[in-house]
Amino acid sequence: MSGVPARITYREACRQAIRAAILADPRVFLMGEDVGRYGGCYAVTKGLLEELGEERIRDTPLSESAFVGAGIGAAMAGMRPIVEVMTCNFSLLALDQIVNNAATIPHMSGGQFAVPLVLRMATGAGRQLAAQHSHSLEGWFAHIPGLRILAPATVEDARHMLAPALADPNPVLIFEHIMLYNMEGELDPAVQGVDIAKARIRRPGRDVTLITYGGSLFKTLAAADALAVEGIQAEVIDLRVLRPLDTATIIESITRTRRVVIVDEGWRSGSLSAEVAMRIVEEAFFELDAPIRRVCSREVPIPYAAHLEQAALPQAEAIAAAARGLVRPAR
Amino acid sequence: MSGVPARITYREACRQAIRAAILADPRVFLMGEDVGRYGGCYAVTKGLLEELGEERIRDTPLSESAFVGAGIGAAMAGMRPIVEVMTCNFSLLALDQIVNNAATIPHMSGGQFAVPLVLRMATGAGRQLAAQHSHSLEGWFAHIPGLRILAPATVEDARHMLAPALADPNPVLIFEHIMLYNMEGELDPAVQGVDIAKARIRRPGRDVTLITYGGSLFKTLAAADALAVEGIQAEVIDLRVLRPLDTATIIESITRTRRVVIVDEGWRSGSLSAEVAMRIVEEAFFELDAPIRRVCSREVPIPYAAHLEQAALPQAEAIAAAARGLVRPAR
Amino acid sequence: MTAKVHLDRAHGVHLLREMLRIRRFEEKCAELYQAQKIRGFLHLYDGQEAVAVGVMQALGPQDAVVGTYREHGQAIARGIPMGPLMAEMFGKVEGCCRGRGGSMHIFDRQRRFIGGNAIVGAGLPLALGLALANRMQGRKAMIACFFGEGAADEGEFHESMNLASLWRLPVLFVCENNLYSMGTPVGIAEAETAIWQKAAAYRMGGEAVDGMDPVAVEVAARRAVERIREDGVPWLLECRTYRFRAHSMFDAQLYRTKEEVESWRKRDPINRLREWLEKAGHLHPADLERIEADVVAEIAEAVAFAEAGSPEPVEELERFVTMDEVPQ
Amino acid sequence: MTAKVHLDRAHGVHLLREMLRIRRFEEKCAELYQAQKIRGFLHLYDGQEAVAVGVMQALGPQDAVVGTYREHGQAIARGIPMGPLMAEMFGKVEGCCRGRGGSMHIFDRQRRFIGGNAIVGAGLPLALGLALANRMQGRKAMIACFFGEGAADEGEFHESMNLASLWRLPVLFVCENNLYSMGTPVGIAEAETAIWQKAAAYRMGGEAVDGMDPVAVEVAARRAVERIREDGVPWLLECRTYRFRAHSMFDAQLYRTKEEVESWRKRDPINRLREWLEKAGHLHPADLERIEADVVAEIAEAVAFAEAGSPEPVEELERFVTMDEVPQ
Ligand SMILES: Cc1ncc(C[n+]2csc(CCOP(=O)(O)OP(=O)(O)O)c2C)c(N)n1
Ligand SMILES: Cc1ncc(C[n+]2csc(CCOP(=O)(O)OP(=O)(O)O)c2C)c(N)n1
Ligand SMILES: [Mg+2]
Ligand SMILES: [Mg+2]
Repeated sequence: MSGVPARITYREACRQAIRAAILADPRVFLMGEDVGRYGGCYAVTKGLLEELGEERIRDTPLSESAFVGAGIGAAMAGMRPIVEVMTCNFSLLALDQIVNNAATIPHMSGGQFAVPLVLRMATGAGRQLAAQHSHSLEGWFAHIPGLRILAPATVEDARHMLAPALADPNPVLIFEHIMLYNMEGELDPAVQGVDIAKARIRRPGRDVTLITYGGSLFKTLAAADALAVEGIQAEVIDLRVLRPLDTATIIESITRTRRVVIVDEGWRSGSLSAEVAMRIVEEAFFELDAPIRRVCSREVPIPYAAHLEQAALPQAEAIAAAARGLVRPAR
Repeated sequence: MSGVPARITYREACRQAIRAAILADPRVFLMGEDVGRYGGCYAVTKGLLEELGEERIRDTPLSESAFVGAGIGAAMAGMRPIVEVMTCNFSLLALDQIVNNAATIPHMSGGQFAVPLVLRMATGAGRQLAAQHSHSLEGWFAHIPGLRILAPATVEDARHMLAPALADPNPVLIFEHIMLYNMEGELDPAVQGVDIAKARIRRPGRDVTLITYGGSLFKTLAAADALAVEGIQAEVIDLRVLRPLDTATIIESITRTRRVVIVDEGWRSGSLSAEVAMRIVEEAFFELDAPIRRVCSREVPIPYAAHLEQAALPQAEAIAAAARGLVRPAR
Repeated sequence: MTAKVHLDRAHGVHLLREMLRIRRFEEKCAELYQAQKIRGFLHLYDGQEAVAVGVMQALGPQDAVVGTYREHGQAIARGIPMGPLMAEMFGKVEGCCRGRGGSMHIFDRQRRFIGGNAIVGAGLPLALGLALANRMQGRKAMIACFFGEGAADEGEFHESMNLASLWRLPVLFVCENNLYSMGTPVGIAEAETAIWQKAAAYRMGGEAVDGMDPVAVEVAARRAVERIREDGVPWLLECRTYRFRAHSMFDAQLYRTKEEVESWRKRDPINRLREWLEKAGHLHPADLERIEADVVAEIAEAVAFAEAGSPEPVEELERFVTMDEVPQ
Repeated sequence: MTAKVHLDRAHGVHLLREMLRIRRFEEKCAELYQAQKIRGFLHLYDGQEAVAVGVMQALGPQDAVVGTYREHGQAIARGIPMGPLMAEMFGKVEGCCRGRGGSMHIFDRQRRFIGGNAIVGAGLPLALGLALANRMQGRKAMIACFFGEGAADEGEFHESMNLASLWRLPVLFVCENNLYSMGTPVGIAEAETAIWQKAAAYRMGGEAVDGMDPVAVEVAARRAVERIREDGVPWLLECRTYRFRAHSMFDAQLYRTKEEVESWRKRDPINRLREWLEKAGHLHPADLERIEADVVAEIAEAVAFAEAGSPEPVEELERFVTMDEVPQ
């Protein structure tokens, strides 16, 4: 590995992570729909079947419940499966296995069994795939005890979150936003790993905290850039881990900025943004100088038409406007 | 119908509601697992098959996805199905149909089709049924646009919410808490219907607002009784409708009491309580004199052992303690 | 061609024209996708035209159709006009779903086309309910429910087949077995690759038919529909077919050889029917030219309609999330 | 009794004793439920003992078992000691799952008993994964996966059967067809009521066997296990049986007649085997008395163990929600 930072896509980072994990540990294998011959719905696993063979790269039938359940069973019996559910939209068909088996068996069995399973899935909207293919369910899954939920937003996280996820004795769900796969970023060879416990401040600031994760990170950073031009220094937090939430990093930031906007591609009502807000209210209510604001998806099935789809999603402008409204209230 | 208030169980109220709905409208029928010959998992539908026949009371195979989907199709084609998913624990197997079909088709088809479907299910813990049979998912479902979510807590609501739910052109999910079926209450014959839009103040008070719904209502009322003895007048709001939330009733109460505790049997993180809190922060932040508190389920798969199960659930004492802490803070 | 049916000139030409309408329409779609007029996922029906066209001959206006996400062919054969179809893919409010559904979510209430569904297998339970409603309301209509062979892997297939048979629901299940679900060959996904044979597990009748032959499909569909109308029991019709193009516009087709595709192209349902009609003296070069010209004109008109359409106002984004009333 | 097996005295008595252990254990459970020592849902295996006992004879310690929520019989036959089993139902920390799972969630890592599962059908996918792990790790073991005939309605049954056959996973699928799922007769829930015949839809082998006869079950299970071990392919064994008691403790049994139950009681697997052993001169009244006394003593000890147990400290409520390490 050369010492020069490489510029690679998020897709390539995901691919490298899977390949490295399988080469490093004979217990690791990948299974899912079209991960092999097709090369992955978003081309993440292209070439892996040819290199690693059918035992380790397994094309499954369209049987989400069965192969997710099989992943759980294999994990209980000593393997370290990476199960790909093509997109989170189809994870609804496997929800019983995830919620009623993966998330309960360790506790319910009195600690006799662990479920060291990694479930990867694509999430989010932005490609005009319409209502049934544009869900953002990561925040919804974050409600379930027993699961760890990751949302890698950078190339570095895409490359390095998988290893600690596989090392975790618990089921870990990794949500990859579909708009990130083509994104390029630097991969610093000096960084050999990342944690899957902490949020990260992606941009420091003192006037307002913008909290987000996943596909919305770059919109939020763009909003922070726009605000900076106006003299407002926004701090941007990338949650990275949606369950368990790293409340400490959030609270620390809020006690400095005293203002917060939460950005979340989930539908507004009952989105993760509400939970983040409630944590702040519970732990730092008296530190706040203004109400908490959030910028979420509109409460609609995401439409196909581009202009409607974009109108339904959080945008940099709305994020900047919300922050501006807190820092320089009109009244 | 006599003019004297009848004392009946919640179970009987549910039964009367179904029976009346089927007798009133030839488009209405009930289908689900063991609703017929068995008489219903919680004996709600006992005797209905004999009275109403196999066309209107349909025992289904254990095929949650198929019969929920069939309900959606039948609703689109002019029927008014009541589909019983025995308990919300099994609704995970039908989630794809609920989220990807029922909730999207009206919007996605540009308004060509409505889905006037009612889905009933039992919810909640308290009977030592352990992790896979004790979920409280109503708050989770309340995240989905396109659905209306009801949580009847009283005999009156159990009796009268079904008719407006069937009249609603949209999919309505009714969650009946398992600990309520045996509860008795008065049914006032003068009341011929209820709305499915508004929250209700079940007990007025001026010092603190306690917000809850479903199975937790009576624990919350008990907490209010205990607080009254100490001279604290708690107002108790029964949300009744979890989606769309009746924020107005909440905000109106909060502007009077300036303090609020939210009680929710869902797991704390990402529960409906967070959304209710965030609505208050968004709309009435400057009316609050204290942080918002919530009393939720502990974040564990609900255990079988009675003492552990009870420790995992919201209890009147904890509710009262939270309210007390707000009204008479220790510091 | 199947001998059983009396294939007169008018009907033969009708079948050919219908298939050509689909083929040319989709060729235009592919072009418009390259031009970025159409976006999102676009799944072409190229090669499978005989299935939709054959099956639709057996249905009446009272019947309903449940489609897949590869449903342009199903929609056109069902009679949905090309204008609103194309406008839908352009994301215009004149589209049959106001531009909200796009290629994968075609609905047409008037023609009882109950979606376009982008979740594999999710249309099957809907078909049950539509059929049940017909029966309970005393309507003699039936439902044709299309799905790919990949959908037969899903639990919903099993649950739906069982319930349909058990409750004797008038559904014609049409499995379009094109040998692949995305890049996965049927033999990699199913232990029993003869889909129609799965019907036995539900005491349902079924058969397989050459899905590259519109007449064979029509004959089988008519036979099935007759049986369904008489006995009120469902039927599983497996149509063995092939898609000539990629799964969607994002598919490098690494999973099959060019030779395989070429060998199937020799069975192109349009060419086969055309040749047969020509040999039988039913089709002269001038006829074909005229048909092609008609189709080109129809498509041009549809594209013009779509181009001239307007975006739905953003203010209407939340309209129909919940309905104010049930459309009649 | 089946003629094929050489049923010597020792083995016959062993089978009888195992069935009696289950029967008496559950009679005590019912009693303790009335006394409110056991709570929640309690599903008794009464009548079905021959199935679990017969199947377990064919398994070795390296194999694993996936159970249902009606799994006391499966657990006892697999060798889980009664003490921790009873303590589990008492909700005591000495229970095999620390009292957290109760009757429906028996797990025993040491004996490879992988649950007790209260979601109908949800154990089948787990069995696939357990079998896959064995294969990938080069272990020659197999999985016996129990489920009721009601589970065959679920989509997961279909998906699991297909995947097991497709991937040649060493799983013995044991369907306990007791004719009812709760109060729904199999004919009301399934178009094809001969469950084993569904195997053909997956090119899997299968057969039906008299589930009221432990020897017949054992013979069939041994044959299946041999085949699975040799060919590494799954097998579906349908055991035709009956539960004598209610579905759970909350069931008025409105859906069947007393006469039906009585007629099945005549085929009680325990009585039948006992009579056969007696006739064959293998069992004398004194033998039976001794066995019964042993069983009573074993159960009394288990109850005492459970009574003496302690509740798990509430402070441990959140322990194992997430694990700190993977148990080895
Ligand atoms: C439940 C579900 N899983 C996965 C997908 C992704 N997907 C879209 S099309 C497709 C292949 C379906 O194959 P088949 O049913 O044979 O239909 P075909 O595309 O061949 O017409 C897959 C896997 C999906 N849309 N829904
Ligand atoms: C997915 C699911 N649906 C419904 C139930 C409720 N339920 C519990 S047991 C049962 C009957 C199952 O019947 P069968 O599989 O034949 O097993 P048996 O009880 O006869 O042993 C039902 C419907 C459940 N536990 N899980
Ligand atoms: Mg296909
Ligand atoms: Mg049964």
